[in-house]
Amino acid sequence: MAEIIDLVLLGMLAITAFNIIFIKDLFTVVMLFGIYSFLSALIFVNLDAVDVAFTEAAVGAGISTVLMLGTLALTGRKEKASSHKTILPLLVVCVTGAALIYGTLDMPLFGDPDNPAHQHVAPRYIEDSPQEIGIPNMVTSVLASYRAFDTLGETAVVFAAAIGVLSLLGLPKRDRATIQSGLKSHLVLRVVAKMIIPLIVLFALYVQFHGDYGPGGGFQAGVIAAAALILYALVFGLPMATHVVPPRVLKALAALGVLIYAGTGVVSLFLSANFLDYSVLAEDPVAGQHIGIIAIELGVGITVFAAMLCIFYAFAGQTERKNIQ
Amino acid sequence: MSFIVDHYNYWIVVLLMMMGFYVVIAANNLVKKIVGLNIFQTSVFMMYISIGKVNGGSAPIAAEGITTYSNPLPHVLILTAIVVGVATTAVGLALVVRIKRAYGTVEENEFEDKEDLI
Amino acid sequence: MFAQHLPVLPIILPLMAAPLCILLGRSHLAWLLATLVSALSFVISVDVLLTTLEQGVLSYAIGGWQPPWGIEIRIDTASAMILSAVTGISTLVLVYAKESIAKEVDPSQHTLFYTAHLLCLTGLSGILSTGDAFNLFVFLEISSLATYTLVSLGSDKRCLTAAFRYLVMGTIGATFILIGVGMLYMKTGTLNMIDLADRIAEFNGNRTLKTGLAFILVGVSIKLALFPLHMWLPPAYTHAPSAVSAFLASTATKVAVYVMVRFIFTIYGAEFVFHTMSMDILLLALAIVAIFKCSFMATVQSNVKTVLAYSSVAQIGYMILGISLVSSVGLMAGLLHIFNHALMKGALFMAVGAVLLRTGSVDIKAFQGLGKQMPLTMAAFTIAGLSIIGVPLTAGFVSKWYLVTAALEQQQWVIAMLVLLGSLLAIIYIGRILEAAYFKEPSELTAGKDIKEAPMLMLVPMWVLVIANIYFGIDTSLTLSAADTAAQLLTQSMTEIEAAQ
Amino acid sequence: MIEIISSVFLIVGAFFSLTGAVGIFKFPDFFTRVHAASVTDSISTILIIFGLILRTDFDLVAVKLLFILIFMLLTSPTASHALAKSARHGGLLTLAETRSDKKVGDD
Repeated sequence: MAEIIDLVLLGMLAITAFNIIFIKDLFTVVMLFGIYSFLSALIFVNLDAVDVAFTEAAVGAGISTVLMLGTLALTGRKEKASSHKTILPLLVVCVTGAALIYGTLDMPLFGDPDNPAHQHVAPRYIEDSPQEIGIPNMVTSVLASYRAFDTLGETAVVFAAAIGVLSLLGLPKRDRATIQSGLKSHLVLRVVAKMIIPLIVLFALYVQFHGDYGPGGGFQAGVIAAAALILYALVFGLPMATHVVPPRVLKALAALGVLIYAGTGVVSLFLSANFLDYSVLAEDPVAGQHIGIIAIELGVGITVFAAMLCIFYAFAGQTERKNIQ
Repeated sequence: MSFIVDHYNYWIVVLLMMMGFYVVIAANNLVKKIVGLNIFQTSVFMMYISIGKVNGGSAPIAAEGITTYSNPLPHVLILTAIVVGVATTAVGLALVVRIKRAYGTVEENEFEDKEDLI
Repeated sequence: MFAQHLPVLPIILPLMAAPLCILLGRSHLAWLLATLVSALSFVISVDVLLTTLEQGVLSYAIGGWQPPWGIEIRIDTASAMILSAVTGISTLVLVYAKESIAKEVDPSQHTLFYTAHLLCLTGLSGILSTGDAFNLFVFLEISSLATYTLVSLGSDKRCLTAAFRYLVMGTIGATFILIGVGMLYMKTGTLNMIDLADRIAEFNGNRTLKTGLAFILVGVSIKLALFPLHMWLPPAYTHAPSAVSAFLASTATKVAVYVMVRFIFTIYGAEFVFHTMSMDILLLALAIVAIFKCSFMATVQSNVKTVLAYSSVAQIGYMILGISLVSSVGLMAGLLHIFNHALMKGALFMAVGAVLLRTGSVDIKAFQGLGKQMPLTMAAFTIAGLSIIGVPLTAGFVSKWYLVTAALEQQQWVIAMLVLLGSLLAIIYIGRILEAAYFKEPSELTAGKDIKEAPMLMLVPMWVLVIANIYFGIDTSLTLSAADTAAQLLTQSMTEIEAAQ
Repeated sequence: MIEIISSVFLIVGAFFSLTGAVGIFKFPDFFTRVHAASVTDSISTILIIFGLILRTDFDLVAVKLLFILIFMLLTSPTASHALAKSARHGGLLTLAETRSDKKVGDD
């Protein structure tokens, strides 16, 4: 049954991707990309990767699509038809694809429990992490403890992206409250938005602190919290949003999150353990692990929230600027 | 036949990757290039998640009565990779916005005409 | 107290300093912090280098989780040597940058510049130190994202298209590496490099592993700008701010060369790459084409930064040539050239940046008559240029010498000749600039302007590099012993196999 | 017994979902299509989530499903409304209006 669902979803993905190649209307292309992202999130659920699906739905279908739409508002939605070279790219793609197919011939069987990938390192994560780390979600255990250095890098990447976007687009100024913006005429939208924004923030907090027990964690929580404010900015206008959360605070928050994460690691250094070894944070190593994971997830959540919102502000500030001109 | 059943997943994922890759290198519009890049990466993520699947396994969250779990390690790697992907997308799109402002176009061949290629 | 933690500090110091820069807000404080942290990292890296020369490989388990379950920091002599070069150049570039970016970058973005620089340094140190294949990808992306930002800070609008092209190519490269690492994991079940090496040795000629290697090599080749995948590099280095060009040209692509060395020699093993897959012939051919095509391109450019950018691609050709000779001496020459090239290209780009500051142009015409007007800058340019050509008593000579030796050792007369011929082209493109500077009257670009010597803050780091060029050209004991130890260590498996045959 | 009722709910829900999809393709203009799409959003969501709740042990999972339902009932009509309103605001006409315009034009 799972195979059939898998196959149907993959087929739908193929159709979506195929359409993206040929459609010239970029608005449609971006919408199709959102669909593509959602469909792949479904595949991830089907393949048991619930955390990944959560992230993909929040990021790919959420943030990425919003940013792409924001760009389209500035650059125009029509792709110009061109007699562009198509032979060479096609050749490159065929060669690369052929190489990949050649590589699949010796790949282990799909889903076979005896695959080498499931034999060597992974069993320890599955069997021992609930005792060693003391939390049931193995993805969180591996992410935040065994491979915490990767996640530190990931936080730095998000921070780097925020720095990049800030240096390219700059942040909107705060004192623009005079400009009429937001969806003034959409009364229903405003009322409903007011109702659900607190709910979204609440949900973000739930995801943040429940990530040890179920799917979720700092990254997803940060994105969801940012989404709540993005919704606010869309409905009530960017000036209002910058009034609620000023851009300068966001910049500082993004930096603070990285510092919290790395700082947790440095605390372990001072307690004469290795970098990011949380076992020394409390008397009991398992409790120490738990404290460490909560601390670094907080760091991730803060950085991701601030960075994503910063990036959105930067794009929205550009659109606003264009409207004034 | 069993060979196909055991590998079809990888093959379709390869097809998807290549469609994304084609959009990246063939598209003339910069926004579309970024969309292509995202499709390419998302498809690679699917390959990783396929590696992690164990038949009859369930999501890697410890619960009573479940003995077989899918492999959590590829999930962790892909969580990181998704974040890297969205970071790149954001910077890329910001560049597109600036290019539009500087050149007045986001079609690659149009601004190539405007600058002497080095 | 921190002695055992030294291997991890060159990564986390800049990583923590980057957000602090943002919190400080003021650009001169950010500059001070960035420079200090970078200098501290340099001191630590040199210390680590000396330790590796004495004790061999340093291993550090992040989070206290033993490899292969946790991520391991693993520094051997090769990584420590390049790490010292990277952190050293980064410090000098930061000292230099204060005056340089004052003119080239908008003042509101100075803090962001230092933050991005520190993030880039974090990424590069991470790549050099990590012992985990996926962790390497993460750090590669940190450094790349910071690099795109740095390139896009240039004052000319063409820096935007250059950065975009770099971003698209770089992301394709990174995704290829991701595919390759995925295939490795699929067949071996591990991501730790040493563990991977042990397990790969078990399957010889597996199709998935072969494809994985091909994808990793193509991905890394994009990142290191191996011909014909170098198209992103010349525009990026030409239009980036001079301080950024100086930093990237001497570190970023070199670190990518290191990644290639790591994947070929440590993970896959020379046996698999060169015997089973015969990659040496392909790499050799590409390296030679790169040397000639790009040296030739460098001779016909009028923008001096573009000349240096093409020269960088050609020099990368020499490094790859060293690798593809498949011998301990060849690899040593390649590693030596990574180190020495960082010294010379850093000095050259710094000199060009000084010229840009004073004349407002980097066209070759702007260099006319500068020999008299900016004597110290042009003297630095001359010595570093001689080093690129490979004149004796400069660092460039040493690495070329060992490259030729390695070729001759294998009776590859043709390759040895080609290396020398390549230097001839370098004489032409460096010579053109020197001719303009010393033997031509000022052109209309600079005529009538009162051109002063570059400020002290720019001259000092430039001359430190120039003196290093001469020092490492005369006293080769440190670089040679480091490169030799590194190469021995990397080719260990290879010699064992040869001995067994 | 509960299983059968749940199945009925699910099947009917799926049926409405399908009619919504068919409607999007078959209906002539934007506003009727929005109407078809909102069928999927409202009635079929309600049915499917009820069907799913019946299959749980009426524990935490059921509560979560209920939350999802409430959230969907809040957001999807709002989305349909905003969509239609924006379309109207942007000057999009219904099919009937377009036809009557034509008649005016013909006269």
